[in-house]
Amino acid sequence: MNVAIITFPGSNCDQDCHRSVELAGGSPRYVWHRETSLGGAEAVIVPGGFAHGDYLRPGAIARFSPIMDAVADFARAGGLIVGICNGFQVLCEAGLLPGALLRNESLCFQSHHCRMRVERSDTAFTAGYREGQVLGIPLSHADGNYFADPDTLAALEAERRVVFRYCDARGDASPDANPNGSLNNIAGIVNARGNVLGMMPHPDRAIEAVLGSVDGLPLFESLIGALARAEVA
Amino acid sequence: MSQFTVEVLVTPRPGLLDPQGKAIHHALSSLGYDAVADVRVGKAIYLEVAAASPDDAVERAEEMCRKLLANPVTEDFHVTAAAADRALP
Amino acid sequence: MSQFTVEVLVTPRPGLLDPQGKAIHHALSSLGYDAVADVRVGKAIYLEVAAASPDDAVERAEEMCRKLLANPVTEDFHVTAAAADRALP
Amino acid sequence: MPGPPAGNGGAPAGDSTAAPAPPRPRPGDPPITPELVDDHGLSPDEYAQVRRILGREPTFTELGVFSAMWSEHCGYKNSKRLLRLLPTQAPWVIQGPGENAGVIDVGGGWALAFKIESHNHPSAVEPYQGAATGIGGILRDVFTMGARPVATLNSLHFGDLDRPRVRYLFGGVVKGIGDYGNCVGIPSTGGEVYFDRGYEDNPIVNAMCLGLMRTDELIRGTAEGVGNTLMAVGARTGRDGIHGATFASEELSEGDDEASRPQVQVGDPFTEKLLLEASLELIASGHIVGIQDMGAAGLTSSGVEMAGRSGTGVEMDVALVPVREEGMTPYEILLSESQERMLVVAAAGNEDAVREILEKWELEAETIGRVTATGSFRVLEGGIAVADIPALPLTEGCPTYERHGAEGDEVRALREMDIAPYVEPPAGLEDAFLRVVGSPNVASKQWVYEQYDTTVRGNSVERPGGDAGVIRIPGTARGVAASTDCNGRHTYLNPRRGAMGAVAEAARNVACTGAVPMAVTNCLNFGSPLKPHIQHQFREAVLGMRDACAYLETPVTGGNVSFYNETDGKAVYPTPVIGMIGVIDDVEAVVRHAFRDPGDPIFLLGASTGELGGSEYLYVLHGLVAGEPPPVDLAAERALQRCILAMAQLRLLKSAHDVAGGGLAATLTECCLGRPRTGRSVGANVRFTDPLPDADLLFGEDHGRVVATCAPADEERLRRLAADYGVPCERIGTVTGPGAPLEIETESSALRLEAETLRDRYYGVIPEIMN
Ligand SMILES: Nc1ncnc2c1ncn2[C@@H]1O[C@H](COP(=O)(O)OP(=O)(O)O)[C@@H](O)[C@H]1O
Ligand SMILES: [Mg+2]
Repeated sequence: MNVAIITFPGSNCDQDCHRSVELAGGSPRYVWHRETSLGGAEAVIVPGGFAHGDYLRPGAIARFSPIMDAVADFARAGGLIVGICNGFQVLCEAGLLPGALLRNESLCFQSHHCRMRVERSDTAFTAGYREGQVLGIPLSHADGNYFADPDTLAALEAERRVVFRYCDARGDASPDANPNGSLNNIAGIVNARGNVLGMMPHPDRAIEAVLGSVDGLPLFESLIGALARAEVA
Repeated sequence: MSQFTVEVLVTPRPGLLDPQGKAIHHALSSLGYDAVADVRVGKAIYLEVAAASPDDAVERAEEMCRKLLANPVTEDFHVTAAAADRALP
Repeated sequence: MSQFTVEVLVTPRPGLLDPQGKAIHHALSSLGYDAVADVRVGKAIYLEVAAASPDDAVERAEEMCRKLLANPVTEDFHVTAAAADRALP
Repeated sequence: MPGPPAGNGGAPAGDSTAAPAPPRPRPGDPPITPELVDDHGLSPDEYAQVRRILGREPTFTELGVFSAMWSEHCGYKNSKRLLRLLPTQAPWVIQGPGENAGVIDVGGGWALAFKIESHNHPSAVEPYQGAATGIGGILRDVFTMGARPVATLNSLHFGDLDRPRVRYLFGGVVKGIGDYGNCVGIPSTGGEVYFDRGYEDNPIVNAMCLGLMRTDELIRGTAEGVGNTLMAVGARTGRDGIHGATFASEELSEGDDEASRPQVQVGDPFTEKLLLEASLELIASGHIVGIQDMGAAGLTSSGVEMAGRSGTGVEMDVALVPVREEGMTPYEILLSESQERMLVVAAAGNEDAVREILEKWELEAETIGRVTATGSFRVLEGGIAVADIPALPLTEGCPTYERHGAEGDEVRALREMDIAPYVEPPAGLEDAFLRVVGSPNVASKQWVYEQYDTTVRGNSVERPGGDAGVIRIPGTARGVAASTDCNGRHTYLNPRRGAMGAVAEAARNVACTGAVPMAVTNCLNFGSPLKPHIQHQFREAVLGMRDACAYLETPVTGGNVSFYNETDGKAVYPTPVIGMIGVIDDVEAVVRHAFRDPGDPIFLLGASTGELGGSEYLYVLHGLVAGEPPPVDLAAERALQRCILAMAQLRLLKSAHDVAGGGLAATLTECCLGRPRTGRSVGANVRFTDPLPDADLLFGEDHGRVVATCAPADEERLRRLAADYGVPCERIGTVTGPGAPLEIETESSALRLEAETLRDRYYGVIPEIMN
């Protein structure tokens, strides 16, 4: 299961994603942003970090990297893509996901564990979770405040495209559980077709018990599982 | 072709929550500046650009805004050929 | 007293490194905008402020700049009573 | 933006057998007057020595070079002799003091490079950029050794938070550290923050970095091989921080902000990230023989030091250095402290290969000179000599001074003051308890460390919030622990004890996680070394550090001295910050500070003596900085730490937490509250039979103590082990249920502290002040 991990100058979670894919049984491969082909990858991860320093706006410069045309083609062809943190920002800037990620309401960089609720277990990315399951995983960003215009937001909710929502220990998506001001406590969404996922928290940092959580691993296992099923089919 | 300094102002779209503006407003209030009713924060980008005329310079900059400098989901932009006293800092 | 919209432009002091400007310049170049010779990035702050006159509004805003809005060590500021088309976004 | 000028005569002049032309003054150079010499921080005697070394008058450019190299910052003229007293050797030390960073063998074929550095002065002027560039500098010191940075720590000391200026500095520094380190993608694993009026005008901002490499990947900052090529790599040179090295060596005076403006350097963490990746790739490529950060005194110190270390010379042409601004003079180019730059020595013929690697990372590399056999630091401008100085005297020939000084009267009076009248809590024990726990010094630093990325790159086993951070060595089970410590109040009252205490506490913090303390880096933050009472403080602190490091077998592999932390004659507390490194074989065995399960017995290991001198208690309740700070019994400290390590190795411990600032009150609170967000708090039932007065017992900051728990079934084994190590071990209580109160009974009082109350105090105070 060949998974491309796109690395931009300034990416710094590429290694975390690499290890996550490995632990989930896939074969990760780094793809440098200047390349123009995904080299036969069956899925794509756009990792976290500060592509181009996040100068101007997070993801704004990265979306013009040569590889992004191939990523867009891959998305159009229905390929599975996961953008985590900065990767989510890049996908939004590239128009592969709707909305934008604004500065955290606190105006501070925030790095801590958060809880999020799995809203759907019927996506290629979340089959390994139960619907309503509460995950504890780290987040780490300055610009994670999800925004979309009212129509887009309504569509996201109506089409059940919100996949993860910040919540408290009991699973309530309360305002207190919202770390950054995201509309509707949104932590992760998919595109209309359901093949592109973007999320701010870091499943790639929750893959080993010794580091505090394994709640992120099923996401990568789900992804690899979906690829395996596609292959059989 | 001559050189122009173009001022690009990128501002949060109306209605959009502006946490920076809110924070500054709050800080100003606590410093006693009660006369301030609202604050919005955007970016000021100065481009030194070669163009045929001021209009041409503005046009080029507007294209850059649509492509890169502003995010259409959240930001508006306003471009002017900057006055001399606002030349590239 | 009436309401004024004041535009405050805060820019990095000359000579100081402006990493944002550098990155944007680089990005514009690689998008093919070769006509751009330099880029500097600052902040645009819009204040809605009650004052006796445009001059009074500017004066008040300048005081806020000295106190809070600009960092005197690294930034310069420039205040104008904004034109209508640049009213508070 | 100007690039390197064309048609400047190309590379430096080739070899010729005739003696090279001596440098001449450039048009526009100011004449060398006694005032100018004085402005450059050189005494008349030192200037005479400059003339002896050169055999002539220096040019203005040369004066600048001497001034920078013989500044306190580069030359260590007031500290070098004393620093020689520090223990620096052990079988596991690969690189001791003198390089960009110290290096130790951490086992399994891995080496750890680590170093701490100050950015106090820049942070006082511009907290955000000052702190950011401090992180940038310390990262470069580590990755130029060939090591990949894996963690940072920071030690911060500020004035009291009721001052708006202090809040501004604190907020800016934390944001600066966070924004820079987060962008580069290096997790922060720990640090400390102190607040005390002793730091009101002069914050202490020290940054530490840890980096890992295979033991055979070490590269040094040398300029070996005559004919090899000098290349300037990374960001362009601007007029930033010209004479920063001298600036860092001078006292700040009121109203300096204006004058200091041009010296502010702006950090570019994105370029740093590229430089980090490019440098590691360069080093691995074998195309280069040496690399060094252009840090303090930029191109000058890097060129001179690289030549000095290898006994070669260097020749460079400043006209070839890529610059950011037009019309820069050789003086400015040589002394600029623009950030994110490196000096690289490429093996001759490999220049293109070097350039190719840098291009991949979108960075520039320009040939600016070469390594010579002349032993001199020769600088040209478009082929014309502007400086030519023997390299070795610039480094080794820096005049050094050793002064003994004497204790200040004011501090002696405070130290000798009778604190007995202040021991009784004025408004009862519970009030005192809550005020100590709610003091910003004791309270959680969550507000700080949640602005730092603590989990990036997936190896953070123990994040900030415990005793020491622990980072796993990628791909192994092995881990490295690190802690920074210095209680400035203790070092103020008694620098020798305070410094010993800092070493002891740092080692104890590391040992509490189950890691064996191995080595130390230190950052010595003091006032003006020209003042007798500061000389005394410095000497005493170094001696205390020497004794403790020798006894605990944690040699010093490097560090940094920052003098002149004064404003208008008022110096900071002497602040010798200790950065301690430890190693643990298996990170699965890491011990954490939080109590875990109801029913677990709680032990106090080590003896209580009730030391309230210099305590948080006296400061918070009485505004006092007085009394003798806690003594350090090195033998007892070592026994305690070895005992804890043995217990950890046998996996007997369910928790361990050291006792330090705020005493047992702070320790027990933290043990009960556990970690913010993920942890759940538990209660405890504690009963002391010790006859010490309540305040001594609960708030005393006696060294050599740890609060530990184990499973009920392991109680006897734990007691026996403690006895084997000769460590006092008293069962003081039992862990109770989630959300239960902390109940404490002493011979004379009983306290019941609700979990909610403790949580509000401990977590609430700093956010409340800062938001
Ligand atoms: N500036 C900081 N940066 C990162 N972590 C910090 C900082 N200050 C404190 N911490 C973390 O908070 C915890 C408590 O710090 P401190 O009170 O100094 O503990 P101790 O007294 O045990 O050394 C430690 O884990 C420490 O690493
Ligand atoms: Mg400490």
